[in-house]
Amino acid sequence: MTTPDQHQDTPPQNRPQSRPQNMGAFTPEAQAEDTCTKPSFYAYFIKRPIVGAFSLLTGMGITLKTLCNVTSTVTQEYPENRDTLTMPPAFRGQVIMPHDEEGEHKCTACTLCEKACPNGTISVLPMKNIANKKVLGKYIYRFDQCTLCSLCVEACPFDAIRMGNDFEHATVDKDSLVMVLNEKEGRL
Amino acid sequence: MESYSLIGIFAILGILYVGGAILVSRILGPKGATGEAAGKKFQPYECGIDPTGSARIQFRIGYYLFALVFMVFDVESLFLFPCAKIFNAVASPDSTLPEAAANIGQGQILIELLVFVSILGLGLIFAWRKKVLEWE
Amino acid sequence: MDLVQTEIPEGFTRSAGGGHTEEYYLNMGPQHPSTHGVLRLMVRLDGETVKEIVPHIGYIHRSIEKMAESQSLIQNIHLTDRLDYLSCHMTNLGLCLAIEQGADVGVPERAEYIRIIVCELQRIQSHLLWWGCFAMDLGALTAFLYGFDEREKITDLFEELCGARLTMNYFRPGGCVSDLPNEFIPRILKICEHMKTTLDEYDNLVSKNMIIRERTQGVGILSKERALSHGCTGPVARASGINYDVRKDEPYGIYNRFDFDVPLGATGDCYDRYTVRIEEMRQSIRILEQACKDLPDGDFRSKEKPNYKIPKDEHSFSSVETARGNFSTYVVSDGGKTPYRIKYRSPNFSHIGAINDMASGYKLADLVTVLATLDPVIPDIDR
Amino acid sequence: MDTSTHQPVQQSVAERLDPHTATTPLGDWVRELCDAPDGGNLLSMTINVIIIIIAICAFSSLTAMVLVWMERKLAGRFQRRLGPTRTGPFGLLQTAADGLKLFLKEGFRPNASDPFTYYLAPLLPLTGAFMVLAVIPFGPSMWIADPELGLIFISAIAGLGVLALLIGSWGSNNKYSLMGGLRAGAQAISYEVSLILCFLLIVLASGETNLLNIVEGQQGNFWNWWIIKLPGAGFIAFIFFIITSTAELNRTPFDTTEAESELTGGFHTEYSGIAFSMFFLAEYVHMFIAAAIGATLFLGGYNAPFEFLPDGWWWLMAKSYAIIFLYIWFRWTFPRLRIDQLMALEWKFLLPLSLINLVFAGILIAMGWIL
Amino acid sequence: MEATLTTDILFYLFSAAILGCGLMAVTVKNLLHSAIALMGCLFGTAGLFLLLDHEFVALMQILVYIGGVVIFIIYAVLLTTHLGTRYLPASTLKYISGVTLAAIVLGLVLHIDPQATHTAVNPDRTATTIDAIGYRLLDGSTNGFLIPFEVISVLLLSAMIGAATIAKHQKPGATNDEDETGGSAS
Amino acid sequence: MGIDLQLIPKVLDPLPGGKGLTNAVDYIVNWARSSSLWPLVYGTSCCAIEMMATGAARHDISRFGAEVFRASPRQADLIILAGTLTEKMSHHLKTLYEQMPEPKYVIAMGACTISGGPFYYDNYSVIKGADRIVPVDVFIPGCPPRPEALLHGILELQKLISGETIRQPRVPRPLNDDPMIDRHSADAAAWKEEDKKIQEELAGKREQWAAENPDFKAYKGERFKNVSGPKMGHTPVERSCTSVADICAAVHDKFPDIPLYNKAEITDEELAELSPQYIPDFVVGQEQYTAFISFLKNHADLNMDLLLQVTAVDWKDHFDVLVHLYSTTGKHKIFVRCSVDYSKENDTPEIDTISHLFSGANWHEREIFDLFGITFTNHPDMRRILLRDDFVGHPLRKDFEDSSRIVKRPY
Repeated sequence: MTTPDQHQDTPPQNRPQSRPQNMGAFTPEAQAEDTCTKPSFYAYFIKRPIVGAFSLLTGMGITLKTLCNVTSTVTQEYPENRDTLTMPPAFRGQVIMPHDEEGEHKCTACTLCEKACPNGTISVLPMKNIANKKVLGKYIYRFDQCTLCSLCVEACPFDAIRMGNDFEHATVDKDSLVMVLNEKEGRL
Repeated sequence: MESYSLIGIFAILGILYVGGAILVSRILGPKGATGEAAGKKFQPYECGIDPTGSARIQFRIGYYLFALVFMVFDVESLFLFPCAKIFNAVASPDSTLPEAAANIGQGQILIELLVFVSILGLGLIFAWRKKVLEWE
Repeated sequence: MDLVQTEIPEGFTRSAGGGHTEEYYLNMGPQHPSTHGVLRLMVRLDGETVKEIVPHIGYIHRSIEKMAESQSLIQNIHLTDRLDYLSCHMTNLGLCLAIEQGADVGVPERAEYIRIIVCELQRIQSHLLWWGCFAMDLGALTAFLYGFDEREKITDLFEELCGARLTMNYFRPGGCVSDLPNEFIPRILKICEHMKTTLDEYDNLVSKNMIIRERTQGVGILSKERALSHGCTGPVARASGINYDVRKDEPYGIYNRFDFDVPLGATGDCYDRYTVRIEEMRQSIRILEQACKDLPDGDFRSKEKPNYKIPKDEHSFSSVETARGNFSTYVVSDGGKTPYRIKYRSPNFSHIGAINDMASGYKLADLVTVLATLDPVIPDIDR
Repeated sequence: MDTSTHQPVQQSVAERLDPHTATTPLGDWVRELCDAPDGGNLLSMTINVIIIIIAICAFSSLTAMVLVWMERKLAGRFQRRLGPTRTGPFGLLQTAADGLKLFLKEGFRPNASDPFTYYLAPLLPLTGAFMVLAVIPFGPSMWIADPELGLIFISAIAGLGVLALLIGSWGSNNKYSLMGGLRAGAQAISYEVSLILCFLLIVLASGETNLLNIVEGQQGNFWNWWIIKLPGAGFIAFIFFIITSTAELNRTPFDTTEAESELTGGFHTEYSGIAFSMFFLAEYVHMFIAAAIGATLFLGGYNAPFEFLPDGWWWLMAKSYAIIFLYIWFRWTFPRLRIDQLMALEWKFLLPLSLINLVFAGILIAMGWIL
Repeated sequence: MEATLTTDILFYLFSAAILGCGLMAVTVKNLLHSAIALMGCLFGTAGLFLLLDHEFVALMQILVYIGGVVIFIIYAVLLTTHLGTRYLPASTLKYISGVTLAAIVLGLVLHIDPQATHTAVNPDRTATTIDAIGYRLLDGSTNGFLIPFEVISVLLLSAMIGAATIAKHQKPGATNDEDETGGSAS
Repeated sequence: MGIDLQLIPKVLDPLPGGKGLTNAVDYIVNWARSSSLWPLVYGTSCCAIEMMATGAARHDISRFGAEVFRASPRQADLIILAGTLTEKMSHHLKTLYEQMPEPKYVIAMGACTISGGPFYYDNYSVIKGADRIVPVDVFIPGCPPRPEALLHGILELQKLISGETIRQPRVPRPLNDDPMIDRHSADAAAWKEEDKKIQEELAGKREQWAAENPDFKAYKGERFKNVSGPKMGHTPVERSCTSVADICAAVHDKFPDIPLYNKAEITDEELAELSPQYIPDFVVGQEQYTAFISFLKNHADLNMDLLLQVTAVDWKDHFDVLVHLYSTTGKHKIFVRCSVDYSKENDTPEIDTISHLFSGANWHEREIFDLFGITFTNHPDMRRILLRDDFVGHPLRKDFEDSSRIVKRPY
């Protein structure tokens, strides 16, 4: 077994172990002292502790400010704020198939969404209806596999499906995540 | 010595408290899988990977050196405690001092302290220069 | 439990353990708080000093390149989300640019601006997350939460823009999925203003902090030559002094219209990598302000009939600057709907390959620091 | 034990405390227990023992619970969030839930570990904490044991805590544990030197090694506290004590022993359930003890800041919790030091300066430059 | 403290602890276990000192011997051997010499014992208080220990120098500025 | 060994009111367990970020007492499987799960862990459902789920825990042993059966219905109009880099017989007219390969100092090994392409390594070896990098088949 670094032009041993004094253009100038080279007594025992302590105190000041400023708390209490919690309109929570008052949906079983889906999440299962026309029989949506990319919604020419805003889908029953989106067969 | 017997009782109390808690917990707590079913449960944890080599490794000498230097300062404190204790007493006129203390003044103690501490300081500087205090 | 360990784990140059040396092997990862996911570093240690590091990757290898060969180009965009999920707009853009180049698709002016705005917002977001994780790896938990809190503000914007917080799938060849929501630009400008003061606060909390300085300065030095040899890009390379930023040197989109600086480091140590990223956030704010000012009206997506097929035997290659460096997409086509082969160049792949160079010889704690300043996204490495 | 003959020193302490020590409720319980070795009422003795056991266990558990809760709530506020809210009012019962859960969690020992050391280790820290708890003077009449050399006793016991980490980490047979344990050992012994020097300074200044006497010596207004009374030297020593005790407690920025991002938990990596919670508990009891000692030595213990205010345990509590707040504040602000920097801080900075400070204090006292 | 039933019981308890732990320390195969046993042994000794009212000595026993020496020994054990995997078998010669030595010491003790008039009670308590020790340490007269006190500090200095020299000896090339990256040669 | 909590009902139940007491104990124990769920630090990919966001200030998992993320499984109660689970990782996850003490809970977060999600089809490395490896208690769909969704999952888990009793201790859900099938086709097949029944049912009614509704028109949906506008132009991009003509001149100076890919017959004039977007793509033979790369690296003007990547393409009868180089000084790119022959009989294609020129090539070449099976001679460390060492085959080859792992995409 040979080393992966066998052919290296610079072996790691020869690296500089300390920083040069010039620390680059964007280093804040506050305390540009070098901690790796040999410091003088003044720099080590007087300047460094004072500058260091000052920097630490500044940091402590920031946290203390946050502690004292009650309004800085940003926590949204989820289960308590359920009633007021709203998602932005674009939010992609799950694929839903809107139904109108009569329980009808707009899907024509054209399978464009099925083809657009990169994950095989959607199965559009067509059937012949009573008028012998091809309509949607069953729209299976496997939520457990869905990545909510909304490609199906983009592909749908009829606006039959869209992304719902609900996100509370946690379940102990994995099978319940395979859903049938249409309430009944396709429109006549 | 009464104090120490009380402290001793507290020590026993501590051992009973912890030991009792562990014992009761072991009795009441759930029992997980053992044997074949346990899989790698009893293996040492190393981020989910089977460990490479023994964990009882030989460590670097650096720790040992720090212990050595610590010993020196520990023994030093042994001698400094009595000196520090009588520092105030020798100066106060009303205290009933034993005979030995008659010819000890605060200045003398201070000088002794200074000598003692500076000799130790010299040792520290020596160790520093010799890079004993470099952690490896 | 052998006394003398004779077997050398794969990848190491020397054996450890046994009666003769004081060295031993230690596993960090795949489940370890400092490895940012499922990276596994196997370390040969001498006491606390790291002697050699052998990274093991592939614990989240999800065969995205293989899957790409059976999915159409558009469907592939949502897979690029899952590569570098912290700069997923940029990875989306990488594939979109490659498709646009190969299939000759044009992009409207407004869409170009939207792309810049969204990408730079994402860069700030990614660096904020990095800043928090960096501080957490060094033990400062509060900074981690501050970073995340600021990040949430940008995440909110993204959620309103495209409905997702992390896997956006927002760009398409020829533009974007949707237009900017109402009141979006003022909110961005507000965040920019807020970020300026926040970054100063961060300087006080972390950058100027003595402990952070002691732990990062002079640690994990990667020389310019080694960085080039390993193919490092992005902030890591720039911290080593390599003046290479895809946005400046091979401007994609309309990056050449904006005025911004490329921060460079001098030594290539952890502190330089830190300051370069902090400075990059400031530069991103500059770009954002310019882009928001100039944003034109118009279409957000090309109205051409989409034809996302790259001609047979053609290949197209695009590079974008993600928050981590040069992310390149190489698409080979056989003329079909699906690509014949897609190869994503992940910036972190090279960085993790260089970690032995950077961290060996330092302490174990420094390895964590070095890893934190590399800002690795492991799924991006493993693909 | 036979108490028919009181030690002279013991009596002198009692004499000084005379106005308050007509009754010493806490001490009396214990003393009564000790008074009746032969011929005493066995029943009352048993009851006394049980009461003391319950009181002390409850006190330490309660202290730890309050401190954990306080730490989590304060951490939340430091970090712009709420902290536990859902268990009891303000999440007050959170630690109780944690404790009960840990109590009812499966505890098992990895196969390759060494049973003797593995089980010995969790016993020691809390035992040490109990021993130190016994000597802290909580109030004018609230102290249990009062050894003549209380301060030296504390420094002796403080050195033992590290043993638990060392043997426990070795017994776990885990590389992370061993590294954490060895780090803890090196760290604890190093910082113990500074700690002892801080104690020495107080002994030098007050001429006492008895904690009760040290507190009594700081009676009066707040400028009689050693932090102020010794101009400069006292304050520096207090700062050093805070730094050193933070390191002895293995708290951030000195928590290299647990160093979650490096060692996944350090010495307690292999401990689960109640054994782990004993380390956890001891950590917080130790935190309280360290703060109480700091308050006793430098901030006047149970003495009120002004003469006209009544002394009492509440002052000690207030001062201790102020120091605890400092510890918590440190933890949620600072990153962690690297182990070599940590050692350098002690040996190359704190120790020389502590020595100089000690001599400086000696000169101050000899010259009479005390407030 | 006066000799009472309690002190007697405690004396025998501590003695038993010392003997038991001592026996354990020499018989247990695991070196770390014997170090812990040694710790118990030293605790017992501290207890005996306490019974004798030598409070300061007892505490120093804990501070220096347990807090320092035992930790030192544990480090030495952890750093030099592969515990848990290797136990050094004691040779017959070692057994014989050890037993012989123990027998000689026991004989000596038994020989001296009849002449000693010892009791579990400290006759002169005031001689061992911290103040008394302090005064004696700083007493410059012939009764005092001022000169030994100063010598001790020199002794400590030489111990420190010894430690430094050991470190120097351990790593021949590492005294220079270069951090040694190649690992120590076998 | 020993007694356990099950003793409590045995003792308490016979007492008067003992059943209520047992229930009270149950309640308290479940309360403690459910309000102190300490998660293991475990996250593999995107979902881990949302898990971290849940721990952050905005959503604050500490309200549930669960902010104590433990790095060691010995102290954890809960694994949140945040992110895809691959085969290489699954063994380690199992170890981690086993090393946790009882009681332990598992939350599967995101589509990848529930079912493989986007990585279900055509994938050789992802476990199709983490519940095949460890028993999962709560599933949270989403990709990734919002932090609130994770909190909802924790609430569900708390509900689950509060359903436990001492009398009936929890039994972990059995592992999922569903066959890895094409779920799409399976559903279609099932529907076929169902459809047959429906059609039989409808068959009798159709004529009658047609008679009742003579003027019926089927619903066609409301189709959007596809607006087509003017063709968009590309935004012009200015680049200041060495021109293609200059590069070709420099290369052909030293290697006159190296053609450009697809442009072997190109004239100098045509070269000069190529857009700055064009990247010269040289085709070299295997014998010249390393020498050519070395030449490009060391040439004073070209100075190709940054290796972007090394990759390969399987053309079924040969591989192309592609080297993508960039110059940080000249700001230009050069591609190098080298053909490596292979056939079914000769399955060990070989090519020289360039890892001595670029350290970064080391891993790229290992990846090619892993995924394509091309061996790089003189490579210092030629072993698999992404896949397990015992993986059989090279998955990015076009003829790679592995029915035990891969579910073929149905369409």
